[in-house]
Amino acid sequence: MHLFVQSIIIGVLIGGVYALLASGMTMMFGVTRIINFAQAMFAIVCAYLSYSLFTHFGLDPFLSVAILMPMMFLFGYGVYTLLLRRLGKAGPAMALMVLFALGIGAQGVTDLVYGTNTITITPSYANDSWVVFGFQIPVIRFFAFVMAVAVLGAFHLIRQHSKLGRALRATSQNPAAASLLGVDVQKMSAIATGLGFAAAGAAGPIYGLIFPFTGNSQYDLLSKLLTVMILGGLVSMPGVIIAAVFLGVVESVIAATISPDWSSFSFLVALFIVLMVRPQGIFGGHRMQGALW
Amino acid sequence: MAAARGSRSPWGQNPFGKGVTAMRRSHTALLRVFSGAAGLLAAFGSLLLAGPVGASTSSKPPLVVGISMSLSGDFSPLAAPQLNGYRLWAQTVNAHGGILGRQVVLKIADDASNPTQAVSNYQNFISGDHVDLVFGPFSSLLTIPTAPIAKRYGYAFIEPSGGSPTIFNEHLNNVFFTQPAPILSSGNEFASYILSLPPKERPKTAAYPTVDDPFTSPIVAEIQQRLQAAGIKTVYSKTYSTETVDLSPVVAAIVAAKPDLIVSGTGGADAVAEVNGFIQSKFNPKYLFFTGGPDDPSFKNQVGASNVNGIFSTGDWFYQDKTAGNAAFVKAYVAKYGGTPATIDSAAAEAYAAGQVVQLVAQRTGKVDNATIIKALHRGTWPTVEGNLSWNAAGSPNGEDIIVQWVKQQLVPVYPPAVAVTSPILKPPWGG
Amino acid sequence: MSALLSVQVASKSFGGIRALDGCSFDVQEGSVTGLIGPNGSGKTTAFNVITGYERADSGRVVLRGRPVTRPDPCRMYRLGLARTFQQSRILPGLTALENIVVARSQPWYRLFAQRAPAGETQRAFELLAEFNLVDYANRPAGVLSYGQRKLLEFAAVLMDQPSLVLLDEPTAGINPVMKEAMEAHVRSRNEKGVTFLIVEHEMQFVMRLCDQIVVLDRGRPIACDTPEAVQDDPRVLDAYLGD
Amino acid sequence: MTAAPRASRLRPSGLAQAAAFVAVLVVLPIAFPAQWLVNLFIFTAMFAGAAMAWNLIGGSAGYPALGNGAFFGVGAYAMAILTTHLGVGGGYLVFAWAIPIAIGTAIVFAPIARLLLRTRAAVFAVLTITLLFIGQTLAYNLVSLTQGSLGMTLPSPSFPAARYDQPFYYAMAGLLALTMLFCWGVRNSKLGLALNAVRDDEDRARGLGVQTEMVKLFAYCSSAGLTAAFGAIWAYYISFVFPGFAFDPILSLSVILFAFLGGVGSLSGPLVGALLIVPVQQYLAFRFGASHLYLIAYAGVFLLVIYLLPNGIVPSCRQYLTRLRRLRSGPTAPDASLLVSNVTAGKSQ
Repeated sequence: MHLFVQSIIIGVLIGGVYALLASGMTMMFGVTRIINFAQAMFAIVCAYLSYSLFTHFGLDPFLSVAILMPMMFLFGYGVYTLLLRRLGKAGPAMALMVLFALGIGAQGVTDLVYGTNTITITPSYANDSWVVFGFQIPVIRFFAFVMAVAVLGAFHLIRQHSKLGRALRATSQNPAAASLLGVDVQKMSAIATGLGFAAAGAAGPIYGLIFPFTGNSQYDLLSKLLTVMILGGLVSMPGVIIAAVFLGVVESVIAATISPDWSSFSFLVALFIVLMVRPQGIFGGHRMQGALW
Repeated sequence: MAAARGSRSPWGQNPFGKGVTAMRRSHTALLRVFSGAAGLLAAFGSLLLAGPVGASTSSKPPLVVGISMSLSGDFSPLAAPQLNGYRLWAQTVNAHGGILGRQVVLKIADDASNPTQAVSNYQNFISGDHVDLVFGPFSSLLTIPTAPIAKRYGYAFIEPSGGSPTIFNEHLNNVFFTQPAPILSSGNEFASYILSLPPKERPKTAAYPTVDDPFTSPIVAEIQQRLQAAGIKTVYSKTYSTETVDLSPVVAAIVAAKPDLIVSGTGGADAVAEVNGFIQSKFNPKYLFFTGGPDDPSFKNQVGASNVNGIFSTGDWFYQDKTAGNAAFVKAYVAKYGGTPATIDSAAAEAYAAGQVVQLVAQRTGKVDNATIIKALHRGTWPTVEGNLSWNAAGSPNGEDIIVQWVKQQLVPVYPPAVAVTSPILKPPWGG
Repeated sequence: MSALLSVQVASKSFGGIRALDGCSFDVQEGSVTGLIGPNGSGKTTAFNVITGYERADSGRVVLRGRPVTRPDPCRMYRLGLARTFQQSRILPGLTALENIVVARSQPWYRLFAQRAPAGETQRAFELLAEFNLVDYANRPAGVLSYGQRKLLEFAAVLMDQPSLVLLDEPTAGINPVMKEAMEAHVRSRNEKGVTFLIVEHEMQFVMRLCDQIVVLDRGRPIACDTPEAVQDDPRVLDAYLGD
Repeated sequence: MTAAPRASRLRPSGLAQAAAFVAVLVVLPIAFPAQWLVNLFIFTAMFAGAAMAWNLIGGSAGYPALGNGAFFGVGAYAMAILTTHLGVGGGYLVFAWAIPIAIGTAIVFAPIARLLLRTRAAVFAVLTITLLFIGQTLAYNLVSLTQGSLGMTLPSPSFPAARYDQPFYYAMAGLLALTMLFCWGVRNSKLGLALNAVRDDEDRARGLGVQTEMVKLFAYCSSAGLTAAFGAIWAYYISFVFPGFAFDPILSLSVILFAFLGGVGSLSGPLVGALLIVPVQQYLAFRFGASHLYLIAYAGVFLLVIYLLPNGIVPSCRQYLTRLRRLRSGPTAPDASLLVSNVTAGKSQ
């Protein structure tokens, strides 16, 4: 029982990081209908940058988020404006491949600059933990979770209580109507892409603090994020967050109590079954129409 | 372990990753597919410009050795030292006049960590380029499908990193594994060490986590079987898939079982993750053994220098070994590639030994053709940096592995006593 | 005349909005029936429910006196009930000819027949000729102009000789010449016994063409009469003006 | 333009093309008997065939199947299990097993495919990826059947060394020809028409009485079966299967890229893509190593293809020829330029 609760704690804490990354993808998808296949790699790039800032300037990885988030926002804005909006009609499907290519190119760069060896970011508190009611709470994971919640909260505030947020929501619900109402759809798309990338800027450093990583880590992370997004229903922010935490908990509990060998597998099967019953995901109302290309 | 860097996780530095791997192999795919297109231009350029690699200065024809290497893809980080070893050997032997007066030329082809390409490469080497010899690729996974090709054409297959039982089960008479022992041996040695402890010091309970990998799980299973038979109670025994990134649930489950001894089948980064997990959980087992990882040059940095002491691993080669040509090898390696003797990967020594074996055959028989090599290597012992090698009919070596331990922040051989530099220490608390 | 199709107390909501609210009306065999109403009165939803593109929350669709259980676009089409869309939905990657051939419903084993068997090709050509699209027979339908797409879509649904054709705004956005052509096509088909149900905003078109008109407002019919009677009905005027 | 009914029957020129294709396949290893070349032909045929098989679901029906590597793995493991557990001996007979494996895979996969095909676009794509991981996980964990992470070695046949690769080549080439014939047949049947209708607008197609469920199922299952057959022969040739190798995303993605490069949905596109890339890539990897710069180069080339050649080689060439012909015959059609943007754009709403 102790182990069960302990594994739930582990799962929830890590689920926050997945939630942050996936909600960035959701934000972008909602407005642009593009699935960001490079989200995972950009998070890894930010982990690398944070590693450099830490080793060269002693900047705490949690603080590097303040630099990386705006940087990634501008990057995302630029990527949309320069690359994605030019794709026109074949849009989302091709954009997905363009982003995947960007991710691979980015990995080429990190491989070149940092090599392919595993990187661990080890601040002084790396292995500290608290014991609460007999349960271990690693300090890093706790703060990672707090940080994820804070950034998600900020996103929520922007979306729900600002003029920009209203324009974003309008565009995601009905781009044609939004543009009739004077919303610059292309600009909103660029901003949404920027916000999505900014989520990678926030999540990258904390991912790098929790796990050892290489450029190749992107693929495992990406497959998790895709799963979370689909399960969460692609456009529903709460859905994606719940799905992310659910993923964290299920994997952790199965790994700790049943068998680590089958943990991802059981989740995939669950995903499979859920989607058979509800093709639009548990929480989503969005049903993809038509072919991807 | 020094043991088989070659026999470490086939998945590269990040041992997690089937999903990883799976997806990660995908980049390789994309890479391979498009590197074709990308390289076209470069290729035509190089075809015109490039002369034969390492043109021979002697009048005799060069001795061309074909090797498929994982220069890209999953295995590439782990394969790099093996290639270094091969290259260092070629350089060394050429500096001394080559083999029987023939300069050695290595032909390296990239297999992108993929069996399809590896098979093609050896086909090309043997039937297309008619190379004189071939050496093995990286890891058992690529050695298994390629060894039969060499066999078909009557080529000797001297291979430094294919130590999986599957290879020897094929009973190919042209295979020679240039490590002192097949991978299962390291498990045997560690079990022997534990059982050699006086009853009072012997662990009562043991946990056996392992990554699902052909090179770690058999070792762990071997140890578990012997220790269980000797009455050490198993409190945890589970396999996690190579795609596992977050090991903390596994660590939590082990910690909950409170074992005295942990025998962990690991490839590298997962050992780091487990150690960090134990430290975070403030759990200090009496004995901690990893099949791979603690010998990694970056291990000390990643878990903290004060935490390494007392951790066991295993190896086939050690830089302080007094084996044939080892001192010269270590010196030359550091001179050529930098670093310190302690950071030399055993895979380099294994590859170097493959070359030494050929050299020895040439010295003893005056010939370097494949038939002679195959015939010669099945008899006698062959002193290399990996020790005195000899093989059974299936190419499995007859020696044994070494158990190493971090003592005073140095990784040293501690068992069996014949090769021990110092005797094993008791594990101090974390940070001590 | 008997009712070919009747919609019986069909309801359908999207979120909080009731697109159809206990909607009932009949379409008489051999008639050209108009379905009109202000924007958002549920005309397209009615089409979707009838042709099985959307499942009604309650109510049913009765075809030739027999209720259709679980309407589905494929089944409805095979029962002789074909439709076009407001934004015409042709298949842009297929040629114009194929757009018509594909609309010929067939038993499953005919899937292994030729892509465009001679007989069907012949018939498709007749239709293309009738709609003045022969020049585009072997070109991707994606190259057609907006109006041509409407014609092609119309031609395609005639391939299977349906008994009831539902046209969703057949004249929206097309030029007057084509509008006349469209009207002529409807007439000629109607004379051959095809029943029509037409959603249309252009009132003159409706008044000229239809025998009977159903006026929808807020998801339920408020009038169901001849064009002349509907024109004079104060409720209809209210519905349009009060919108 | 006078409209003659388009003859979709087998035209003489088509027959000649097919004969030439088969003749080339047959003669190739006789003309170039060097083993390393035959080895190259084997893998080229394998990738070309798998790409064409993918095109059935991915191109003709426009369903983004990203997990065809799963079927390849199933075929490979089926072959490994048949030859080791059931002792279906070495030799030529083993090749014949590819056919029952193909049919078996298609049948067993049918219920799963039926469920999968209820989803579309991105959801379908992600689910098909999971198919690959599920297959791989099963191969790792069903140890009694697959020997898990140890992998399985298949018995090597005792063909003479000098001609060892020929039988494998003819098996692969035969399968490629079969796949070609199959795809040609599908394309020129109502089935192909129905699949294209699904690709263009599935809901509309249903509203036109097209049995979309049935044709999608047929396309996906036959795609799976054919891919499995290639996997089976591959396993026999490589003589070793391992979960990570057999269930290989490389294959899943390569076939898509070949198809994209050559032209998605066209009959010969995937073939052309594979014929161009596989030999070049295999040869280059062999002749010139690789460096991390390749990742960057790859991304660059990929982006170039997307932005400069979005329709693939075969359709682009065809468009070019069409335009050329139009130009020669004088400026007749005012909408000739429209053709470019619309031919492959699956959906235009």
